[in-house]
Parts: sequence; C-alpha cells; structure tokens
Amino acid sequence: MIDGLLVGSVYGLAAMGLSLIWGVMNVINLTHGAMIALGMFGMYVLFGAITGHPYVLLLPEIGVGLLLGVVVYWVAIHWVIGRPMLMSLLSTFAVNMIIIGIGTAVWTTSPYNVNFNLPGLTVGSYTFTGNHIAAAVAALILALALDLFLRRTRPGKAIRAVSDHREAAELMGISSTTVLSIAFGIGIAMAIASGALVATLFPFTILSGGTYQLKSFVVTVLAGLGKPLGALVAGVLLGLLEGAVTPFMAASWIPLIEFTLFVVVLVAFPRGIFGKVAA
Amino acid sequence: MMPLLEVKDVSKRFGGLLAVSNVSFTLNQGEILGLIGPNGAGKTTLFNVVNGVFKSDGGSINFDGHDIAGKSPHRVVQMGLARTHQIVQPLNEMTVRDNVTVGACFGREYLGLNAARRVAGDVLEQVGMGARANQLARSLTIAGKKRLEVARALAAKPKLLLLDEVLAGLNPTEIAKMIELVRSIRDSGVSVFMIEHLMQAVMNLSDRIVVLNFGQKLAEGRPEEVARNPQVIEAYLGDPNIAEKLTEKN
Amino acid sequence: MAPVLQIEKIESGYGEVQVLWGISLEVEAGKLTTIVGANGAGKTTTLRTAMGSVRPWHGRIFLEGEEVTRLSAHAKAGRGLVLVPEGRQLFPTLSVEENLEMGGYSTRARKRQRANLERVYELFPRLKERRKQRSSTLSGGEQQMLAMGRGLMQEPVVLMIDELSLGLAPVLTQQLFLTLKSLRGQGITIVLVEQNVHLALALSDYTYVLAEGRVTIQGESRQVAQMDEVRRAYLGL
Amino acid sequence: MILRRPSFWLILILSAAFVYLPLRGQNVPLREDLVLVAVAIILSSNLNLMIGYTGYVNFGHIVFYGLGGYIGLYLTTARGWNLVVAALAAGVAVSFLALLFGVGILRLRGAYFALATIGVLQAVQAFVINFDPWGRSTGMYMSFEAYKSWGGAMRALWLDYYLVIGVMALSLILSLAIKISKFGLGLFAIRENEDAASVLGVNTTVYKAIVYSVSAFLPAVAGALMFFKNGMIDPFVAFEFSLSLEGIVMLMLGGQGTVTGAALGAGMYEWLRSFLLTSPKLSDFQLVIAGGLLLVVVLFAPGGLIGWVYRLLPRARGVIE
Repeated sequence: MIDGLLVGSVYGLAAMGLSLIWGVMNVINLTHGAMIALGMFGMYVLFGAITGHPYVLLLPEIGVGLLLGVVVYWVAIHWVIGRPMLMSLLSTFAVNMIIIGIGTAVWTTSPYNVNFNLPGLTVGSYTFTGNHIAAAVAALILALALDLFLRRTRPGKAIRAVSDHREAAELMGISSTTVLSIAFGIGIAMAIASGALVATLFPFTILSGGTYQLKSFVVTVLAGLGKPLGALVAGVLLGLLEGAVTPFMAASWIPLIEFTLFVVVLVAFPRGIFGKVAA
Repeated sequence: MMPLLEVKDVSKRFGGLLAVSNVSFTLNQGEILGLIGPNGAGKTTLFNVVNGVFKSDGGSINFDGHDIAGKSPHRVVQMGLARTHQIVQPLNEMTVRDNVTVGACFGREYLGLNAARRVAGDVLEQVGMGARANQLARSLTIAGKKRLEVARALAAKPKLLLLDEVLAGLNPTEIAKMIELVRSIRDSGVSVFMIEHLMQAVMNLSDRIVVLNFGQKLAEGRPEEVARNPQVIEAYLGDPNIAEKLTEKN
Repeated sequence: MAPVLQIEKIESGYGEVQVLWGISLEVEAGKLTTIVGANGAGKTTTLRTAMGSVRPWHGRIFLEGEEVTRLSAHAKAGRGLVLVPEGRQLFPTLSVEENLEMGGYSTRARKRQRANLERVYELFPRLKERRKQRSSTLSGGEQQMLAMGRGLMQEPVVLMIDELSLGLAPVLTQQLFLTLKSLRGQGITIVLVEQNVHLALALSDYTYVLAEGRVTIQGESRQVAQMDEVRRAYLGL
Repeated sequence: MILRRPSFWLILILSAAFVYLPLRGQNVPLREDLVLVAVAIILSSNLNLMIGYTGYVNFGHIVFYGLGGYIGLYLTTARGWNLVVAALAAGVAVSFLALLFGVGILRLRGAYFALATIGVLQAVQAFVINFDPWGRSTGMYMSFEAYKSWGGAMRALWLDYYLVIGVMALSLILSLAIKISKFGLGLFAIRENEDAASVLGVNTTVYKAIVYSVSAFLPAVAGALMFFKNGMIDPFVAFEFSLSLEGIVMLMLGGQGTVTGAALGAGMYEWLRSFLLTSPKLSDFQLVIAGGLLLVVVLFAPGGLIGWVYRLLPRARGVIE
C-alpha cells in the first residue's frame, strides 16, 4: 500500500510532463512512452559509464531531455500546431516509432536493469525498499520544482500566458514559439526523469515506456488537462489504488479497473475530477 | 395576421452572465423581422436559443403550432426553421453543390440524394451561384460563403429563415444583390428573421424591428418608430450629451 | 514633426479574402487618433496588420521612423507598439497581477515594471483590490480596465485600443473615456477604434473614417463630427 | 448507382486478382503475403469510415478485430459452430458492442474521443486477460480436428483465404456505397463541421453511433477468419495497440477519406514492411523508416497519396473515390 503510494508519485511525475504539453499546446504527446523508455536507458548507460550516484545522474538526464524536447518540437510539432488534432497525434507517433526503432536496434527488446540498491527502511514490522523511497522523494522534489517554476518565475508565467491565450501573449512581446518549444522540452524532461527513476525500481525493456504512457493518460485525464499539480496528486492516487487492490485480487485485474475508470471519467467529467472544483 | 414564431420570456444564462433576459416577441407569417442592437447585446445567442443550439433557461418558443423549446437543431430545421451563421460555417472540403445538397437532404422535405441534388441545383441558380457549383466551398470569397450559407438554408425548404448578419463584410454591389435576394425569398413565401448591423439595409427591408440591448428587449416596432426612439439612438450612437459633458470637463 | 506611427498603403486580409485595400494612416506623437467605420470596414484588421498579427501583403509600416513592416507581433510589442485587443484577450487562469506582469514582459517594459504597476493601480484602484483573483472572475468593465492596464504596463510608444466600450454599460464607458482623456493629457500617443462615434469624435484630435477597407474621410475630429456623411454611414438616416 | 462507378469495377478486378494470382500454381507463400495485405485493407478501409468520413480518430480500432477473433475461435472450437456462421455471429456481436460503447464515448469530441478509444482497447484487453473461458493470458488454441470438416487443413486454409478476400471486397464496396449515399453525405458534413451539420438537419448523434458500429462489423468478421487460420489467439496478439496505429499510418499514407486511398495505403505499407523485413541491412530499422515516412506524410502531404493526386489534378476528385 505504502509502496503503491511511492510508485504513484513516479506516475505523477510522468503524467505531469504529458499534462503540461497537452495543456499548453493542445498536443497529445505520443512520444511520451518512448521518452520514458529513453530515460530508463539513459540511466542504464550513465550508471554503467560513470560510476555516479543514480540520483545525481538525474540532472544530466533532465538537461539532455530538455534539449531533446526542443529539437523534437522544431522537427515534428511546430508545423502541426493549430492544424487538426490528428496531425499532431500522428507526427508525435511518428517520432515515437523512430525512437523505439532506434532503441530496438541498439538494445533489442530484452530486459535490462540498473543494479543499485539503497538500504531499506524498517518501521515496525514494515520494510520499505530504499529505492522506492528515494524515487518518490526525487519525484516529489521535481514535481514541486516544476509547480514553483510555473507559478512563481517569469518564464513559467510566460508559459501559462501562452497556454491561456497565445495571440495575446504575442501582443505582450512574448515569442510564443520559443515558449512552446521550451514547454515541450520541459514536458519531455519530466518524462525522461520519471523513466530514469522507474529504472531504479523495476527491470525494463525499450517497450516498457508504453505501459507508463498509458498510465500517464489515465492520470492526466483523472486530474483534468493542463493541471500539472493535479496530475501529481492523481498519480499518487493511482499508485495507492494499485497498492490497495493487490491484496484482494490478482494484479492482472488492475488495468481493467484503471481503464474502465479512465473511460468513465472521460465521458462523465471531461474536465477531470478536480476540474469542477477549480472551475 | 397569424404568428409563425412566438417567443415568450426566453432567457439564456452562461455561468454568471445573463446573455438573454426575458425576451418576448412574435413574428408573423410572411414578414421580415429585423433584430438589431449593439455588439454583445445577445442577438446571436437569441438565434441560437430559437433554433435549439442552446437550451433556453425558461420561457417558451412556439413555432408553426409546435413547442420547439429544447428541441435539438436537427429537429428544428426539419420542422421548417433554417438559419445561417454570422461566422460562416462552410463544409470546406466539400463542393458548393454538396454543401447545398446537405441542406436539401436533411431539411424539411428530407429528400433522397438525387432529388436533393436537383433541389441544390435549383437553389444555386436562384442565389446566382450556379457557375460555382463544383468548386470546393473553401475556395469561395467571403461574399460567396455568405451566399452559400443562404443557399444551404433555403435548400431545406424552410417556412422561416434566420439570417445572421448576411451583409457584414460585403461590398456595396454584393450588398445590393443580397438585399434583392432576401426580398425575393420573402416574396416566395418564406418568412425572414434577420440580425443586421447595416442600418440602411435593415431599415429598408424589415416590416418590423426588435431592438436588443444587454440581453433585454429595448424596443419593438416599425422601422421609423424604432429609428426615432431616443433609447435606441443612445444604444447605437451613444448619447450626444455624454460626449459634450466629457469635453466640458477640461 | 514626423509621425510616430506611419502606415503606408497597407493591403492585407485573411486567407484569400482581402480586407484592406491600401490604407494609409499617420499618428502624431501625443495625439489621440480615432478610427471609425461600419462593421466589417476593416478597423480591427488595420490595427492587427499594424501590429503584425496579420501579415501585410503590400505596403510599409514605420514606428518612430524605423521600418518595422516585416517584424512579428512580439518583436513590435518589444519596441513599444501596443495593442489592447478587441474582446480583451486576457489570460484567464492568471491572476490580475500576473496579467499585469505579463504586460511588463519585454526587456523595455521590465525596467519600469514596479513603477508602472503602481501607476496602473492608481488609475484603476479596483484592480488593486482584486489583484490576487483570477482574471476570468472579473466583470466586463473590470476586464476592460485590466486589458488597458496591461497595455500601459507595456510602456507604450503608441497605445492602440480596439473597441474600448464594446459590451459595456454607458456608465462604465464614460469612466473609461475619462481615463483615456487623462492618459492623453499625460502625453501618451493613442489610437482608438470605437463604435461609439459621438464619444470618439468628441474626445479625439484626428479621425479616420474607414469603409470597405479604404480611408474615405480623414481630418480634425471637430470637422469630421460636422459631416453629414458620417452620420449617414452609421445610422442610415 | 454504384454500378456506374469506375471504382466499383476496380474493386472487383482487384479482388479477382487476389483470388487468381495465388491459385495459379497453388502458390502458398504468395497467398500468405496477400492475406496480410487483404487484412490491412479491411482494417484501414473500415477505419476510414471513422477517421476519413466522420473525422473521429479511433485509436482502438483493432479491438474489433481481436474481439471478432476471440468470438469466432470460441464458437468454432468450443461450440463447434460452422466457420462462416461463427464469423458472422462475431461480426454481429461486436457491432452491437460497438454500438453500446459508441453511445457512451461518441459524446466526446476530438482528442478526448481518441483517448477514450485507447481506454476501450486497453480495458477490453485487460478484461480478456482475466477471462477464464477464453484462456486468460495464454489464449485459446484450436485442435486440428476443427479443420477436418473442411476436408483437411489445406483446403480449409484456401477456403479461409477466399473468405478473407470476400470480406476485403465487401469492405471496399461498403466504403464506396457509404461514400455515395445520403448517409455518407451526412458523415462528411459531420467531419467538416459537426455543429453546422446539426443545424443543417443531420442527426449527428445517431449517425456517429451507426458508423462506429458499422466500422466494427467487417473487421470482426475478418478477425474471426484470420484467427481461425492461425489456429490460436492470445490477448497480446489480438489487441496489439501498435497494429491499431499502423492502420492509421496506412490510411494517412494513401489518403484518408477516399476508398482507393485506404486500399492503396494498406498495400504500400505492407509492401514496404515486407521489403524492409527481408532486407538484412534495413530490417533493424523498419520502425524508424516507417516512422520517418509517416512524419514526412503528415508534415508535407497531409492528404496522403490520393490527396496529392487531387491537388495535381483537381478533376481526379470526381473519378478516383
């Protein structure tokens, strides 16, 4: 149960990236899963090459993710913004295929893992895995940092302004394309960071990102679009839910519950469960 | 005269904003009724409530002997109430003829495809667009798109036609042609309810005029009466005295 | 004196539809210039083309003597060409104060952001009371105040305002016009597009009347106000 | 009249070629290649009814195929039904299910709808993984006994092939028939502008639900036939998300909204894939190249191949459908 909560914060972090991009530029980023997978392998490669501490290695990964996101924005996103939704869905899916294709060629589809274990923490009769705790803490820090960035800093406010009203932002002297590319970069960096954290928890393959992409969709929809902090909360809730049901039924039922919930919430509350409260 | 459309105490609220507030009026068989008022007065919202795009918050709408309040737009058009849009809504990647065929297919007569094509051809001739039937709708000029809106609505063989600013954005020649068209539509037995900003045109065309301001009915009557109404002048031109007061304060 | 904003034979439009057919305007420093005309005459398009939100097809635009025709809207905003757009276009999820901060986004405006914020709050005390609220919760009048305040935060060289009184009650309209008058008194160059012709003519120095994307009449506002043509163009009487 | 459309005869010629070519010399490898193309055409042309005709992006289209396969295999194996009857029953059952789902999720528009279709696909997959009668995650196998009533496996596979070609022909004819009907006109109006269509009298809710249900029928039949041919099914093969997306890629490649485009795109994509898979140097990069191709199409030719032809030759619009 507590483990569910810890893993949930990583889901939340992943979903924040998706939610940010969706909210700001109205693009459903189908490269999300591939980016998460890249994050996993990024951690694997860095951990193998430099004998650094995994949580320090997060920083260069985030930097690379930011850069990669900006590049992908200019290659595949910039041209389809404002065109029908299908176009941006397909262009991001195309990038997804390219990344997965290259990844498969390099790493095949066999499982990898990052061999790293922190000492666990025992409270009473309960033992928490050290990696879980550290990943949750890292995810929380990153999530709160993103939230602070968006709410308190000038560039963060500019992102929100562009998301609110792109044309008006231009009138204020804000270059909306620059802002969009940066927002996309941040979204990708979040995906990569969450992938890197997942890599310290479970074994993974180049295709593992897909599962987390789907979970991110669920979380984003539960939280309502474009609400990054809501996504974090919803992610934790999802993790809790997973942790709570496992004692009672086989883990294989979880996706059924999740996706049924997903569809029902979409149809019943298109603005997310928290949407009503905020509006 | 027989009322074709009877609107009673209709309101429409968006969140906290009362866009249309307790508006009542009637439209008689065979007349052209004008609807004027400043921007944001709720004219288009009123249209949307009448033809079922928005559900009214209270009040009743009676059309041709049926209560149509709360009926969805496709039902309303099949009962004989068609409309055009202020911001043109062409079906862009379809030909002009197909656009109009949609109107005939799903309109009051609910025609089959072939019969609808023929009606579309006739209507396009009537509005003077016969030569452009095979063009894609997106390639039309703004005047062409406005005309297409009218043609589509006409193809539905309506008893009442709602025209939302069909003259806006047209040049004087196009305006003259459109006015002629509206007259001919009325003469063919279709009643018309039109929103229009171009005062000269609406004053000339309309049998009666309803004035809306801040969602409420400000005045109703024959064009001359309405034009002399000081409240209407203020809503449209602004009170000349306010202007003087402003400059005096120097 | 050279005009601070000069528009030379501008043609533009949307897609394939041409709206402006060769508009020329000159805006003198410190003056209030109005643009009036019927719906669809091209007033808003003129401002949007000057700003760069709509690309000019032909013609040239000069700001403070420098050619800025091809610059994007955000680049022009960075040089002090400011548009308070029709329909306010606020940032609905940002607070009132954050909206104003966005006005001070450009490097030019940022230097005096603090002082400008004080000035805007002085001008519109209502905004100060509500500065923590989301802008979407404001009333129509307050939203227009915020839009104007945001424009002032931009340190305008020329302040262009599109439809100041649109959808506002007469009392609020008067209030905003008074504010406008005091701004002109402070030496701010203003271009105003307005449907309330009487007010616009009474308050402004110079007037352009547009019809069908062309300038049909121009002159000192006092003289234009006397012309019957203007009345006819508006009421059809 | 559909008989006067050149495309109609083109479909018949294409189907005849599919029947004749492998028959000559009993060419089994060619048959196996062509059956994949036929399935691709079935999927993309039925998907086209949603994406191309109605403007609703269905990311979970493969769910119809997979469910059809499960129902078909279950009925033939566990219940001993005749294949043709079982396939039709699968089609009817899946269409009915689609109608139920559709009434719910078609209230959503644009991206929300697209997401919901992913949700439906994943939920159905998750359900099947836990569904005992269908063998949970291991799936179902068919005993070779089942082929006996067809005169042995060889004959059964050939017969199955012809049935798939029949479904392909029907899919294309259905696409064409809808395109030139009043129903199709209503759908195109919805695609261009749903609100305007409604104001013009189109009952958008009913139209969308019907087309969603119709687009499920033939893929489900095809699924029943194909998994009968394979003799086994499991939830990962049956509901593979990437297959669903590949259908969209095919459609974009050929040109969405056109009958020929859907077929052409499917053919091109399958050809490209087999080419890449057999080339030793490129096989690792199959996904990369397909993705690159898709990106190029989306960025530079959003109308696909047929859209590109339309732009070059506006008159082609009336001839190539």
